[in-house]
Amino acid sequence: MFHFKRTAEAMVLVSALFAGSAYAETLKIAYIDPLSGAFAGVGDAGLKQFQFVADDINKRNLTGGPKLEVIGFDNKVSPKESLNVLKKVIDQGIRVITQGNGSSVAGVLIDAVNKHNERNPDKSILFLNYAAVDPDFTNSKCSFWHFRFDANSDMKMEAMTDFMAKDKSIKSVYLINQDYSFGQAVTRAAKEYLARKRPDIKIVGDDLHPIGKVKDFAPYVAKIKASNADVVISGNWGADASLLIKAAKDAGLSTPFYTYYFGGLGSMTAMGDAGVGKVKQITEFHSNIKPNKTEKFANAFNAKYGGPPNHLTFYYLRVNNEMYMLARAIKETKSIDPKKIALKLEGMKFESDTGEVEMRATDHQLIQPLYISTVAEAYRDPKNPKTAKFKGTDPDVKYDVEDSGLGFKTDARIEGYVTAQPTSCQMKRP
Amino acid sequence: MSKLRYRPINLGRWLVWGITALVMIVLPLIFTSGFTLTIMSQIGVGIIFALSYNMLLGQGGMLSFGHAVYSGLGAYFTVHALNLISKGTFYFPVTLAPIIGGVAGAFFGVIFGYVTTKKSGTTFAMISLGIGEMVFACSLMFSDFFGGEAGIATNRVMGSNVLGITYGPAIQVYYLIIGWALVCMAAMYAWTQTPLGRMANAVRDNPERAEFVGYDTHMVRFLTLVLSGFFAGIAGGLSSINYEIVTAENLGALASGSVLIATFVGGAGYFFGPIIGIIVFFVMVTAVGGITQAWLFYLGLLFLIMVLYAPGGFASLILMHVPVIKARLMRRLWLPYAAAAITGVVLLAGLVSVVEMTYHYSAEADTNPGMALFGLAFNVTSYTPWAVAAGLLVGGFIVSRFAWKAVGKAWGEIILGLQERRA
Amino acid sequence: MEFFLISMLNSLSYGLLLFMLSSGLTIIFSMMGVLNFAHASFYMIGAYFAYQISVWLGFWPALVIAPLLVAAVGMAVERYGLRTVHKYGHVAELLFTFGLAYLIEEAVHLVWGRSSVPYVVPPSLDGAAFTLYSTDYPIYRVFMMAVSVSMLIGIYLTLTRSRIGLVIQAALTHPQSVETLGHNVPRVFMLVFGGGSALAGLAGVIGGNAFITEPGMAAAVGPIVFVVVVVGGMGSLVGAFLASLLLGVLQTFSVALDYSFADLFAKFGYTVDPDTPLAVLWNLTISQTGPVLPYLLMVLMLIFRPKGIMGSREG
Amino acid sequence: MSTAIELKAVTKNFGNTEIIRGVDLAIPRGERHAVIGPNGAGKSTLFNLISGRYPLSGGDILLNGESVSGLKPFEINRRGLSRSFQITNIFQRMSVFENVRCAVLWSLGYKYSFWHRLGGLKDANLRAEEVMESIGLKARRDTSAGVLSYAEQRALEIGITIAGGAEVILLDEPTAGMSRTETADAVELIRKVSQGKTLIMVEHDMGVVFDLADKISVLVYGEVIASDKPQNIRGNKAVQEAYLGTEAH
Repeated sequence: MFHFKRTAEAMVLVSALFAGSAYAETLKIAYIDPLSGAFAGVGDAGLKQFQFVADDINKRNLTGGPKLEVIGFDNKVSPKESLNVLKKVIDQGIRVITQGNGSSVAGVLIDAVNKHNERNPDKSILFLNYAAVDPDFTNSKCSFWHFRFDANSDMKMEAMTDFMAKDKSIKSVYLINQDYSFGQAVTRAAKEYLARKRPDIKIVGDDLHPIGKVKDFAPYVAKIKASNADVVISGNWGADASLLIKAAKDAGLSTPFYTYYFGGLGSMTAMGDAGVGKVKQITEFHSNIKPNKTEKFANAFNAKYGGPPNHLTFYYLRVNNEMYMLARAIKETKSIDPKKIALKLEGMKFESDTGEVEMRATDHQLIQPLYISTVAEAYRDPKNPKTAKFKGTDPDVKYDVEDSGLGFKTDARIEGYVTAQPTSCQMKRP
Repeated sequence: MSKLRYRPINLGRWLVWGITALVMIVLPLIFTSGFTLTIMSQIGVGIIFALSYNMLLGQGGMLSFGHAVYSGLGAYFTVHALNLISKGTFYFPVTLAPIIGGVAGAFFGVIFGYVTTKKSGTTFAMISLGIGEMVFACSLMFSDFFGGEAGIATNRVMGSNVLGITYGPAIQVYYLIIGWALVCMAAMYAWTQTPLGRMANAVRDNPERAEFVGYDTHMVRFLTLVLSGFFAGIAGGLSSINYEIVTAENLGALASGSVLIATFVGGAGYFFGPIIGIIVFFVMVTAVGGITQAWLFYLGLLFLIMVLYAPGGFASLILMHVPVIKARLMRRLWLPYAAAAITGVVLLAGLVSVVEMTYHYSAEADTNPGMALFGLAFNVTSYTPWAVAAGLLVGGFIVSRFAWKAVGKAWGEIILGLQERRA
Repeated sequence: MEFFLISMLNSLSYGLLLFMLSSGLTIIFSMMGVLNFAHASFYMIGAYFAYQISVWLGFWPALVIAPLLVAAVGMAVERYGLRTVHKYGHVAELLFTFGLAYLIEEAVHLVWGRSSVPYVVPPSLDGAAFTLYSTDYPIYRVFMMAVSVSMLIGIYLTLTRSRIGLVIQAALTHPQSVETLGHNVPRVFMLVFGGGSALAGLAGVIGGNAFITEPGMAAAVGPIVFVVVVVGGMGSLVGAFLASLLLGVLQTFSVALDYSFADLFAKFGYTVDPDTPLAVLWNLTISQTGPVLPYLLMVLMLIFRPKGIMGSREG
Repeated sequence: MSTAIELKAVTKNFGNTEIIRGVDLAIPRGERHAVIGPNGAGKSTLFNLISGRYPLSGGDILLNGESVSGLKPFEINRRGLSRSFQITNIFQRMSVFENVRCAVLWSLGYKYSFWHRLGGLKDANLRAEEVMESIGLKARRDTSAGVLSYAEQRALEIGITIAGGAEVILLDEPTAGMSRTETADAVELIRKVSQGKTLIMVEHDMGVVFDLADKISVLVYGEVIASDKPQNIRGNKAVQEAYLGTEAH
């Protein structure tokens, strides 16, 4: 007893000396995403944000002791390479991984983590998913070891169609998506949800085009034009998104686009002003939401990474949610054991910057409010010389993204419970 | 007479094969970590894949940019078969499951090969690229069979347990892979010693003459491609057992490009060349790729240098020394080689510094100007490190040229000497 | 009618851009026998150079300077790379350019980063040229077509009327005799390669801002350009022209055709439901397969007319 | 004596240029037949037509009474016709032995086999050794064909041509570029290997022609102006005018 007390005192002393490091413990988090090759830009932006949040957590000692350290591992967006990386991560004794780019990679990792944890129960791995949106991961493929902090594609469609249902002027919808699992899921969900909410809306077009193969979207735009659709729904991302919207602009097509990722990392620059007033996106955050409790944090991040050469803008609120919730789980369990953390995360309610979010215990899907917003010119504030190159007149669009001069203006906030989907998950808990 | 003459070579051949097998068996006992075992398993699969590729490139003179089509489709068929087996639809031992991939690979070799092998050379290369693109695009469209973006997963551990072999532990899979690798290596080597194998060489060297000795060059190329597809399919089948998942990347241009690079760098003109190539390739990807994000740049550079200056690959670089060693002339080479090595290190250091600093500069010059290289920490925004790096690069290049000239001169003398001895 | 006319114009402009891309490749191939795998990479660096120059000097200088810079790069590649591997044959040359494509992509990453750059259409060419019924037709597309057509005429005149064109043609068939006449054949080859690269660079300058300038753009167009060359007939400039237009029409109009085998079966009274064997295949519409059609066309061409539309030689 | 090969009104155009203008020729089995004519007369083209290298523009070619026009070279080869080339056309990177063995494989029925081991094919290896013996290259058995001397390469060219045991043999200028002694050796070699076979040869060296040929055809500007026994050709007026007169040796 006495001995214990002495140790505790000594520890307090040490912690006074090295402010914030009560334990010599560090929880390493392996960030498994592309850091080389074509998608390295996106992967690198994510890593910087994770590390920025980790610094914040360490500075404020939100874990009540252990330091968080995020280490980047390059998976070259290849599912195979991700498995190699996972082996390396396990060899290094890292027990928490996080990943987001590509549902193919996420699917492989969930599978591999399940198999590993089954075969090595004392060395189990925890997988925090911040962006892979395949609904299967919280339904048929759900796993105790997997937590998703992004809304899945069905939830986003639920929110989107909810917003559209209220707009009586919409009579017809055109769907254009990439021909692979995500694009097909968007098409299916759009048809299903619209039929449920607004059976009078007609689907006047349903295009699936091969992913990354279309150079010229003009023919598709001509077809959209010919269909006289009131809105277009698209799950396209990357070049397929930018090229589509550019072609729409060229043809003078004024139909609004309801999208998932047209405003994603690196897309605004490529899209240019073609999307202004036309492109809507659904996200958990953008820089011009009101009230914006993340403003200070985002500004700090942008001050560090904005401008050349990175041109980064704070993008992932869900990364903050993920890391803060992890930190709280560590603090409350006083442990960095993945299993204990997982049990704590289940059902955790957390006050995020956009309101309360909940990690639903039945399927490990975070339920969070979402925003529908439209691309707009950023506001030119006569008092602020930094905004001199902006062209907008709406003071609500205070910030642009990635130095493009373009930002987002909120159309609606959709509460978390609206987006929640029933789950078929039958979770096996250890 | 002739039989006698061949005997010592045969003995050597047995020795080489025996040592190869022994090394493969013993390696995991020395390197026990999970990660190295994974890499070694992949090298095993890669050896089969690269050797099958070399049936086209090296033996048949067909440069393919779409060989992953056959291994990838083989992998998909194997993974579906494994899922059916575990459901109990039919019985087939997991140990032999790669055969299913092989048959699938050969089947698609028949389908695509008939059209593509009408020509050789650049036409074949372009068409193979087109077929590869087409199959890859289709793989994303037909998600029932290809599993879309998520791919098709399986579980290699099944009910039956023969002699304690479940294929649960990675080490068992490793031994499965090297078992298959040895069998396939032997089979592909044997193929080079058959009429078809020999005629593939003939068609590669002089297709016109081959036509005038009774061979349909289209048929020779076609059959070569089908057999090559068979072995590629086996490699695909093994990789599906190894990873327990198959995704569209198995069919993609990157996979096809990688096997081309590995085979060529190793040496397409020699049977064992691709084996060296695959090992070099994995070292580049895992070791270099683990240190720097510029690994693709270095890989591309290595490939270009080999194309320009050593088109026979590492295998030819090694083999050209055999007669020199036999003639006991190596001592003439040591000095120039040492010079080339030292100057080469300088050149390499300069090159690596410039590349790494540029990468660092373009990525994070303003947020994190400090970086470390070769144990030295410095600031990329200051001039000194750039001057030093450029100096190393230019200086290294100049002195290397002298060293290479010395090497060239020494080789010239040796070749002359060897010719004199022969005469 | 509106749809048809607009689509016709779209296919024409796309086809002409494809031709601009493939003409350089075809010229290089027909004259030197080299299949330049890195051709699309020259297209990419053309776009990046144009972006950089347009930042410094504006679009119009970029239109002239960028292709010239690409030509210089091309000539350097020929002089210090291709000429060295030439002795190992065409396959070695192809391999060299394959490696080069890798390296160029990484170099672009190195200099301009990994995501797209904001290379945009200049304001003077932004906007609608005319309005057909209710659809705008952008000025920039008209500009693209004008550049392609003038380039086509330029190539034709250079090859048939100018002295250098005649020397080039002679150098191809009879390199020795041309050499004895005092012409420097290696230099002619270097110029041809540089010129071909410049054409790709020019396509990059005007294609980069019409579409998108990013490190993946070379890999995206590369295979299509090869399809054009195969379908047109290896090394035939006229063939490449026809094939480009054909592909333009094919890709544009296939998008409009929402027919599938299932519809065809329905005409005969069969209905395809999800349980029908191969239902996925039967339900695939032509518009879905659009971008795969070029490869299909290539395969069909090889089966029924292996030498291509205008090909004179077989492989 | 039945006809081995028969040309009926064979024509060949390259674009607008007529190279072969209606050649009729019938060569009986077992004959040694030489085709002579000035440069550019179309001799090599004629060979390329017979062996299937070029398609015919018109007419027909019969091999052992069956039409072979439109067939591919390998199909014609399989029907018992084999040819050599004016410019040496061998497998440069293979050894002499491998060169010859490649040429015997098809005729021995091994076709596209990938289940026979070459080393175990006694008949093929034996036949290859025989051919090497007969062309006098046994000592160079394992030498790479690319490093042989010119005369040796020409001999190997003939070896590859006859190795498959074809009944009809076409030799395109077998002695071109050889020294006098080499030519004499080559003539003996040709005489030996063409024993009992039908031989057609294009040759410039009149010594060789008159030494070997049973019958000579003279080709001038794509037409056969004479086809007769050597002694008659020597005295033929038209030939002398068109050929020997202008290009006397």
